[in-house]
Amino acid sequence: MSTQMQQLYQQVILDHSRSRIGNSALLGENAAGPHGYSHQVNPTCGDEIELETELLEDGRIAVRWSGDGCSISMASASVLSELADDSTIEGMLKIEGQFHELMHSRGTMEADEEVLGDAAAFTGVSKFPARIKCALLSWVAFKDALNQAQTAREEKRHA
Amino acid sequence: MSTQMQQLYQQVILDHSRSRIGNSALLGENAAGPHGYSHQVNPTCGDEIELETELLEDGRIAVRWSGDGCSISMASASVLSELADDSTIEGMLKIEGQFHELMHSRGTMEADEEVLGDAAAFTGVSKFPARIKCALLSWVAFKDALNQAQTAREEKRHA
Amino acid sequence: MFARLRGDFPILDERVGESPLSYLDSGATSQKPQCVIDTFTEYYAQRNAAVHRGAHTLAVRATDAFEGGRAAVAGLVGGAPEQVCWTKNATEALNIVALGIDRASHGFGGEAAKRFAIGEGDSIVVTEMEHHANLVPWQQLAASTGASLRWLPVTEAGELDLSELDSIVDETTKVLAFTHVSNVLGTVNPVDTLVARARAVGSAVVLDACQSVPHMPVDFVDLDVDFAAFSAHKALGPTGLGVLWGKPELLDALPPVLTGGSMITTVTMENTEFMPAPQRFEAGTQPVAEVAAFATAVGYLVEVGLENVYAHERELAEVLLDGIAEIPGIRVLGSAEQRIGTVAFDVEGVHAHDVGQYLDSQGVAVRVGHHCAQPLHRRFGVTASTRASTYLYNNVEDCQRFLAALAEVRPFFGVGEQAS
Amino acid sequence: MFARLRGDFPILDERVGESPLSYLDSGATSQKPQCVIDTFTEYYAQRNAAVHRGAHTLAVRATDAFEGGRAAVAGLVGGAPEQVCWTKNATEALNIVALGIDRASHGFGGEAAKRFAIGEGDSIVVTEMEHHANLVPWQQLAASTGASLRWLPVTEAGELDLSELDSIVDETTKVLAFTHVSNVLGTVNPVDTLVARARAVGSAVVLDACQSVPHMPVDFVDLDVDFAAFSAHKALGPTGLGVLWGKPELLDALPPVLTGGSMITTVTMENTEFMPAPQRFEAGTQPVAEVAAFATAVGYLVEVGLENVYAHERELAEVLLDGIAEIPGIRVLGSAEQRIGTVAFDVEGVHAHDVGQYLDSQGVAVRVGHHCAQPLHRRFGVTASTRASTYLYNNVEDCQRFLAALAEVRPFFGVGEQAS
Ligand SMILES: Cc1ncc(COP(=O)(O)O)c(C=O)c1O
Ligand SMILES: Cc1ncc(COP(=O)(O)O)c(C=O)c1O
Repeated sequence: MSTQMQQLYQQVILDHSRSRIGNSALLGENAAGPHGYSHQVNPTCGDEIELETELLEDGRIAVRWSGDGCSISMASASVLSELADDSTIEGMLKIEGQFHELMHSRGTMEADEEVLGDAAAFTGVSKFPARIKCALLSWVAFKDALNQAQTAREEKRHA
Repeated sequence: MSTQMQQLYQQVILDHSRSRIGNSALLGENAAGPHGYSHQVNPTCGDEIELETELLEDGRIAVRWSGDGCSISMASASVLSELADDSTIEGMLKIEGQFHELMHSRGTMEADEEVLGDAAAFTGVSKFPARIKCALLSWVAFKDALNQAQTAREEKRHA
Repeated sequence: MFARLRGDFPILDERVGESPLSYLDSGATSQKPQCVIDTFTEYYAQRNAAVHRGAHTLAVRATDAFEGGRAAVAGLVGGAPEQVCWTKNATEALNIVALGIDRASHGFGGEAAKRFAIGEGDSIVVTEMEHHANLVPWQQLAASTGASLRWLPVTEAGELDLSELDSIVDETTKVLAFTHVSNVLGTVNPVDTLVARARAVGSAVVLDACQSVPHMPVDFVDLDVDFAAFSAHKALGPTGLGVLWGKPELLDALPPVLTGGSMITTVTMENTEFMPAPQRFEAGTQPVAEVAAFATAVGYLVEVGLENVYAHERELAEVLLDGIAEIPGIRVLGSAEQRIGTVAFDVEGVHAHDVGQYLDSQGVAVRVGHHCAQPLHRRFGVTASTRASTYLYNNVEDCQRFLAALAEVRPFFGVGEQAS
Repeated sequence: MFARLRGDFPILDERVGESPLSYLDSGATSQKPQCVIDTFTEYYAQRNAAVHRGAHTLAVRATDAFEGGRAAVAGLVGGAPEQVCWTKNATEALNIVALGIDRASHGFGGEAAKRFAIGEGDSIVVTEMEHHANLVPWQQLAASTGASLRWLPVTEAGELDLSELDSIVDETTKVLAFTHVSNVLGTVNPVDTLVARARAVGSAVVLDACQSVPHMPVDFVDLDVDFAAFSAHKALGPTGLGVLWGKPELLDALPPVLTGGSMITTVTMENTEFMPAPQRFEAGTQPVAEVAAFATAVGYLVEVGLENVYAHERELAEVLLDGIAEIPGIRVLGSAEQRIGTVAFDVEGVHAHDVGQYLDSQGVAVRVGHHCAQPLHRRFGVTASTRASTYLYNNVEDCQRFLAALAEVRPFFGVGEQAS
């Protein structure tokens, strides 16, 4: 077994891909707080994710998603949800920024585990250009959905 | 001077390209006998020829043409007209067939001067694939126009 | 013979990490023998020039290579050289037909093109196993003309379901477009039956021959199709070249889509006259070096013999199918008798992307995803599959290396018996 | 530098009959340096695979080559890599814009595409010096939409006549399409003036950059055009590859023309969603080896420096023009100050075909005919001309051999003073 494969499929990733955090029914208009929704497709393989963000009273974000895809994309969505549970909006945006950078580093960047938590396990993915999209799919959906939720909150305030 | 060039530009060809036989006003509907008309264009260079055939009482064909083109195409139309003056329809079709074959022989065929007359001077052209179309332009027009003239005669007969 | 010719393909000596390469992705694109690669060098070092234009010597050499390619392809698939129109790929070839019909339906192409015009009340028929290249252009044509789009479904065995053929292809049908061989299932479709039905109702037939021409003897004249399309790159030839083949009188009547230089007779500021086929579909500078290289590829294929290629791949297909059957948790998509050496499958509990990644780590190159056939995958209840596809340079060892690696996939991802 | 780099082009050592070759037909297609030729060998022997699809290692190498080519071209002409869409040639690129507008005008592309829709009462403006590739597609668009086609005339000096610019390009104008450099006259057109007028009336600008990108520094962002097109084969690159460059928001809104695989997100039997640019214009397997080779060519051009290429060709143009002026009976078409090293002319009493044939017998390769610009030739009262066009590998000796041969043409055909 090549070490590249072990770097790619870290145990953390395989675990998350099987017991998926945040993988639950979407609430849609039934969500209590300001919310956003995004549907992303990886055109190469048809993998998809639907992801919902809801802004909670305490400045945190609830993430719910459902999707179908490879272990990398499913684990990434699960890790994202786990991180969102423990972070503020600002914290998540910081993580998202670092994760994005890490994925495009082609293996040259050292992951900051303090910031990235389990997401640091994806460092190996950046050496597999064809898989970067898999790892980023849920993060793209998250950013999109978060944007919408924030816009919804603004509109509510000004209404 | 390469001998290929001398083979291509035989004196006969240069002469015909300057004093052009049959290069005269077209009569169109004013022609007395059954007649046909063809307009051919060489799309590479824009060279064109308009050619008219008229079937005469004595089983012969009058050819009139006007055109604009290179020495090969103009000389070829001139030689064609000269040959038509001395031939029957059958004779011209035989010449046309042989000329066509000669042009596609890539220099491997010996021209039959008995049949081809001055047209035998075009033997060298067959070694220049880009120029074959030039030599054939008037002959394509002739065949087309002759066809029409013969159809016109048939129609007249049955009318 | 097949053992020997493997040495003609330099890329097969490449290594992937620590492993030798077993290339089982020829359904996507084939590798090239050295003689095809050398043709590029020879062409650009000795004969490169614009074709059909210059009187100069290089232009004559280039034109010979270009027109010689047409003759070589006609020798391979039947018909006259003028029935071979060059395109950039098979996709363009199929679009040229669909968009040409679109233009004919909107009044282009004069009297001659009227035979192609379609509209409301007419139907276009495709199949559920089409590559997107032979589906999306027809959807677009239906949207543009008001004609309806129908399709022949696919059975669980991965064959066309012809039980409703006579009601799906009926008097309203103006175009029947289908693939000769499925790029996912490997199924060879019954061209005869489909052409017979199309003839009975007066429909035109468009054949997607991308997966047949490289792998078996094909003669479009014998098959009596109206148009056919395939790509050079899947048949030992270069990227950047495809073929649109058509019946002469149809090609000459179909309005061109891409217009410009080298396909016109007379142009004024107001108006343009187009040349007959094949030039009318070859606007602008053509892929001349690619044509020269493809002529070499066609020569190579003819020398090997397409019937031998077919037999060789059938043997490999048996090795693959027998081997897969012994690995737990693998579902092969389709089980047609008439097939080429292409096998797609689903690995229970492991996504195709992960399957492909694992196989790659063992030097085995396969394709994963929907293979540009989303509706077919939906039909089989999956979004993606893994596909192993063979060609003349593959051998039993490639298949065995593939099977050995495949057997390790579920254990590696902790799925199935071994893991429980 | 230029003396040295000539050695990089193997074809220049070819002989034509007994003569060395002086290739003065780069306006039709350029020759290729060894490094570009070698890229084909390297690509097919080491990295050939379908791009954007496989998870396997070869596919990753191929994808890197393919996307790297986009970045190289963006580096050359400005903008981001995603603004570079691959086509088969410049002709396809121009057609993609014209046909995309056609489709937008017929309701395709939804809300986003409405900005492109044109119809009766609108006008499309071209010029009288266009190559057929930038004229015929616009004629077709006018015919399809009911918009009118107008054009800027050409002066005796071979420049655009801009005296009526404001009435020809007016509030009805939705597209202004013109060539940066005339492929016949060598004239460089005033892009700034034309773009300013287009902006004033809200028209889109389409630039035919076929003859500028290979020969001078060009930045589409600085020029502020909306779309631009050019071919790889005229810029040291391979046949079978062109570029459509566009502003990002326009590319994403323009409906695609060729549809099929690799340009979609979701396909059902009934419906298809398209990807954003550049993929939306890249249906089917792309000319990947060609992109890799063109990336090498672009690197070569950048290293030489386009401003140096331009200066070098200007020197050669002076040699040609001064020399021709001393030969009796030759009329040069146009006399623009702003020009590249392309010179077209008429030889009194000798047809261009015969001129070209004579020059070829002396090893001098030029182009003869209408150069896909029939209206421009009509403007100058001829059906055909002879064109000598230079590139970075030409030297003064090429020009002198050309001039010596040209001086012999009229005597050979028995025309003019010497013969009388
Ligand atoms: C000015 C101009 N436009 C368009 C074209 C068409 O380019 P291509 O034939 O590569 O499509 C050419 C070259 O033939 C040209 O010189
Ligand atoms: C059955 C089938 N049709 C069409 C295509 C499209 O061919 P290309 O991508 O070369 O245009 C392919 C291959 O991708 C195919 O397998």
